[in-house]
Amino acid sequence: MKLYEYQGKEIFRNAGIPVPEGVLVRSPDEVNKCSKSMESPVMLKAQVLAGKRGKAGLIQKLDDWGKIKEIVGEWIGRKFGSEKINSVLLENPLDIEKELYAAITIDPASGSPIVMACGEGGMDIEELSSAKPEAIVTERVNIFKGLLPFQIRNMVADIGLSGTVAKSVSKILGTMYRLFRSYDAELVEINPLVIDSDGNVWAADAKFRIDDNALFRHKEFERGREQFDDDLEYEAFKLGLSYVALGGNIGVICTGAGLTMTTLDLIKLNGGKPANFLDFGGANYKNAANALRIALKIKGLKVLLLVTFGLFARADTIAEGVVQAIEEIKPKVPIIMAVRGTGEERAREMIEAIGIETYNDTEGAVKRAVELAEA
Amino acid sequence: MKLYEYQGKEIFRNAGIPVPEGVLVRSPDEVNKCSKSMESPVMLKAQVLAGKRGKAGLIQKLDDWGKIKEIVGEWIGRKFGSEKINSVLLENPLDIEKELYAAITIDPASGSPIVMACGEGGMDIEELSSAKPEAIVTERVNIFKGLLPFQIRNMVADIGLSGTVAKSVSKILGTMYRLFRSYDAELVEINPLVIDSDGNVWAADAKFRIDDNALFRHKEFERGREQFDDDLEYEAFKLGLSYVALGGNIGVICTGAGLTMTTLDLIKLNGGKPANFLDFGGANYKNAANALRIALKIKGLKVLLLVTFGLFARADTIAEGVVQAIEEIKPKVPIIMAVRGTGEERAREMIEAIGIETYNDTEGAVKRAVELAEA
Amino acid sequence: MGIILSSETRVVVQGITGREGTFWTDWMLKAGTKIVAGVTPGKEGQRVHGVPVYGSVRKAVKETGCDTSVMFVPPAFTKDAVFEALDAGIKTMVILAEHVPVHDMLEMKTFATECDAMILGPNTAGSATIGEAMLGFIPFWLDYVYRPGPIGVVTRSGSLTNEVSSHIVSAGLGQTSVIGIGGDPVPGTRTADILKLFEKDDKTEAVVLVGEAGGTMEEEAAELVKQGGFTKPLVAFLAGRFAPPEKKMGHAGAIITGGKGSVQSKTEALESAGARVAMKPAEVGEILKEMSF
Amino acid sequence: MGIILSSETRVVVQGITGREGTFWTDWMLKAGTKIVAGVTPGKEGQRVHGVPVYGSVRKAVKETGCDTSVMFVPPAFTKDAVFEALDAGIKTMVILAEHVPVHDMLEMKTFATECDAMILGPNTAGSATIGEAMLGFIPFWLDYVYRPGPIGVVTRSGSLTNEVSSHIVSAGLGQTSVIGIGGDPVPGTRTADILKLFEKDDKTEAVVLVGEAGGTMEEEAAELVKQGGFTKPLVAFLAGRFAPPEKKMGHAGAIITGGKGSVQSKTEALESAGARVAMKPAEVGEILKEMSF
Repeated sequence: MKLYEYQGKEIFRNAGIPVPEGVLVRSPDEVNKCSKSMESPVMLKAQVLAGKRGKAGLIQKLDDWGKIKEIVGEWIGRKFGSEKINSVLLENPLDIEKELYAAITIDPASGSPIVMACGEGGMDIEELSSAKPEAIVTERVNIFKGLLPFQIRNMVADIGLSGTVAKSVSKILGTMYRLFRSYDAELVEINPLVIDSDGNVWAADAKFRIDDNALFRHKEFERGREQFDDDLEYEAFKLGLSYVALGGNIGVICTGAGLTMTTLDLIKLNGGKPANFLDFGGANYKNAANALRIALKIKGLKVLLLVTFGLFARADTIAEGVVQAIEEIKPKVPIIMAVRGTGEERAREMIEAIGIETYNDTEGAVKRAVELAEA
Repeated sequence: MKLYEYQGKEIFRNAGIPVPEGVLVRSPDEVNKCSKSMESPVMLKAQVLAGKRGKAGLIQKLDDWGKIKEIVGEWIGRKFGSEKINSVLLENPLDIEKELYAAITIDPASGSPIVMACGEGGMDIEELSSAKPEAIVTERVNIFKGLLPFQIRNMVADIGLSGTVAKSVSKILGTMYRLFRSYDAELVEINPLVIDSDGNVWAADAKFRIDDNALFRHKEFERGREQFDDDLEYEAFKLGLSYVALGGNIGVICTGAGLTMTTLDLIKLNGGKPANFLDFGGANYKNAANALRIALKIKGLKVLLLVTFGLFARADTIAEGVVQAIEEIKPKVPIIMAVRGTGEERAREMIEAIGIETYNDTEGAVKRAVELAEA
Repeated sequence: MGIILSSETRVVVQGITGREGTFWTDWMLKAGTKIVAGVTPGKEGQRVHGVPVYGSVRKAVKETGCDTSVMFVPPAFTKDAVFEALDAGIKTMVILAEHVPVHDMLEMKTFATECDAMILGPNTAGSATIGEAMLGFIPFWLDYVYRPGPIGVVTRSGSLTNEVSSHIVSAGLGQTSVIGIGGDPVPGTRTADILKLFEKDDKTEAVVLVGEAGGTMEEEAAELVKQGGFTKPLVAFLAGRFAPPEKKMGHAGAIITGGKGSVQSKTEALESAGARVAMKPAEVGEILKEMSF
Repeated sequence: MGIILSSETRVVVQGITGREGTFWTDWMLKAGTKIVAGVTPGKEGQRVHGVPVYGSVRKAVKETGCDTSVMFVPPAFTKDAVFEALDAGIKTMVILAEHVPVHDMLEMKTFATECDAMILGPNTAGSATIGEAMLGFIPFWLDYVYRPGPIGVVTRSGSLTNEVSSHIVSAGLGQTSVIGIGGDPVPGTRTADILKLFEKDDKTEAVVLVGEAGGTMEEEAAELVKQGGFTKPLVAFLAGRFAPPEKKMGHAGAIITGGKGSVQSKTEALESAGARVAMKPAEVGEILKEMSF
């Protein structure tokens, strides 16, 4: 799960990485108390999980407390992409001398953490990385040995730092790695890492993403509604299902991510519009009924397409769930189902018994669903 | 450096390893306050660094507070081997059902930590280890991976534990390893690890030895006089020298432990009695003068023998220190010196100039020293 | 023969006494798999479908000479089970569990590399050498999906593999080995590693690669073909052609993948290396039919 | 030729700009050592006795192809220096520092094993192939101590090695290589490992082993001889014959060493393997004279 900037900065602050003084406000009224404790000018930073908020004008530097309150009022509740803005971080601005970039993430090819640093930070790091890749210094980390002092020393020297700034940045990189490990992070990114005119180093932003599969080790984080783009996505998550809204009219329920993606591709290739991604494969095989309940809530649904290949989730077990849910919900949209896998004969019988069209190939089922959606 | 039982137990207690309730007393008067807060009977355990105190009667279980005070009075200030007893640990006795053995130390051959556990603990573990070595279960640890859960699980099963006792012992082994690493320990040993009649597990003793070379990372420990058998040993330690008293009349000062041991061997082979081990080689080459000052304090010294092979410590640098010290102290005992190594011609000239006999072979110098000691 | 797994491979099932472990052990035995041992701590001495259960992998290895493990172990305990297996000398292991923490996987992969061992998975439906042995839950008994034949299959997907495999059989062909490397972002073994094994396998005449959007494994496979490390005919099917680009790794992720990862990028890479890329699962069969086996 | 080190070995000096590093670089160059690089972070671009200084070992390796390092680095920083060297691909390294924490050494030794690299030391006076090259502070210029000849020397000791070596020269012989494995309880490389290298070296006709009380390395060396892993004549001198038994490891230490460790135990082991054990340093020369070189 992604953390908000303010959450990431709190982790940084507690770990000793310097972050600017700041206050989080969740309503314009909360701005009043800040005007007593903070000096203006103030940086206003809308708290959203998606990137590129700066280009969208959601970071502003303002002097006047009246104006600050007004902007906070405008932002809170507004949408940024599919996200709703719930809070704004007010911070003392930094006196920026130089911007650096620092990140730790996972390099899947080597199966190791990778640390990245660049002497030129700020918004255009991705462009810089294709235009001038040598400007970004990287170090792979052996997971058992950790990020070693010599690696930090060499990186910091290679991005042109020396003296006390080098010392501060070294300490920050070491701390970032410790946090990366202790929080099961997929990403810890500071962009920009700011050197101010006194030579102090500050994390001006914080991108922190924790591995969902490791959240059981980090009970302090819980994925609330704000972590999802869509009500159904959140509802599916609570049921242990993976759902993404896609905006079309063919509801899709499949076993396994690969088969789901293939079904979506086939719908598109056959001219249809998938409404969603919904995978109930793997360990969630008892969830066929839940998946059906979620999918049938999609607005504007014309047809529901189930594509299954029951393995670990046996075909007949899936069929039982489907039959149960259909008898309970009595959906009005037509349902098409591709039935294969362990126990498939029995599964097909059960499904057909409640009047659902079955197929034994995915594309056949897809074509029929597209046909019905267009009807 | 070795820690006292009470120090080891404090570390255990803070780390969550259960230890019996206890109070450390440094005088008979301090027993008075215990008699209010503690119930009798009480285990009295003299705090000494050497082993086998149990066999020497320095662990006793007593009921009567008058007797307890008397025994504490007898013990404090008494010698155990070359050690002085400074304190006594009073503890609530355990209701012992079974005794285990657990230790973590270093296996030099593989260059790795090694964990040992045995279902039969108590005093005779060394004898058990030669009589019935299969009773002692061992696991080597990869230093980068640490002691792994499956290793603990298998060890605990192999010494015949199960259920909640297995769980408690597993937790203790894991904690012992963490302490072993975080304290740079050479040894963490619990003998016996007691299972009481309620199935609770207790560290009834604590042997903890920290690597002297790593003490710079553990400033909370300082080697005081009580860590040494002898005043001169302590004085030498404070000067960065390695000294051991041996009781003879030939004072020995050498460069390097190997050459020192060889010199001692040669003295014995030639019928002499070395007074000490004193190595000032390696990085301590400026310490020739200090070494001389220490050695000249040895009581009953008949002759002083210096055997040097100057390398990192150049022969002429050593000679300078020796000349300086001799001119300052003006010792009355005869001095014999074997002079070799970098700058040896100049060194020999300097040494002979102040009337000291020089040799260019160790055995020649040793023979002359033995001769003078017997005169 | 196929790769990795044969009827002679001596297999241990970690977590054999659990519900799934017991259920699938039966099927794996029916597939011909030589399961010589099971491991569940504290259950030493039991038998599951006739297979002796040991308390530790070390003991299982000592008593039975097993060198391959299939793990029915929950994700939170997978790392410990894999470490135990590696420590005991197991050289091939299949992690079926989904939702294994990625940091755990980094540790497992690093340890496996040190031991010169191979991890398949996590999040895989397993692997099989058709007609000989199966680890996991590949439905070898569906004869319209799996039949012995000359095609190797390497896949990141579970049920999609069956879909694609059924088209191999419809084309009148069958499979040597079907190797599931799993759907996680950091698999223990990568597509190109498996291609190298198929290259050396005499029975395998062509390989079907089942890939998907995300990561760079298909691009690496294409690179291997270009460098001559894999010379047999290669047919790919890639899922996620219309999936929105994955953004979760932020700038750092984009810097690492350097513009790779989409089905388009993978298709271009594979085609420029001479591989054929099917637009639909059924096309895999059609392309194979055009080739001469 | 000798072992480990020759006049062709490309050497980097870590800590070259320090007082001792600079001083001994001069002597090592005079010994013929091919020092191609020095490393001191932050001192890139300087020269020490003509040797270019780099800021990192990785850069030194890239620019000069060095593969052997000698370290003039304080004990608290030794681990980092060794890790940097191993990471950069250095395959042989000499740690001169005394007082290196033993836990650091465990890490270094484990890492070196992973990298198939060799650490000599810590707490060694260094190693030399007489007449070709020297790393550390072996006084090769004392010609009554060191002369080219057919005897290999492996030693745990510093100045005692010179004492013993001088008797090799008095016997009319000389040395191939003198290898100091250091006096610490956990040396990076053990006596038996060095014997294996001397076994393969054509120039070395016999080996003098300088050992001491404590540890089990001499017993391991005897075991190697018994198993046929070392077949040349072996003469040992062992210091500490009258040293009191080391008790610092408590029961645990006694369990590990199992009664080994005394000079008596070592002498018995070596003699029963057919080696000769000298009672005094001078006897080493006498024994060698009895043999025919």
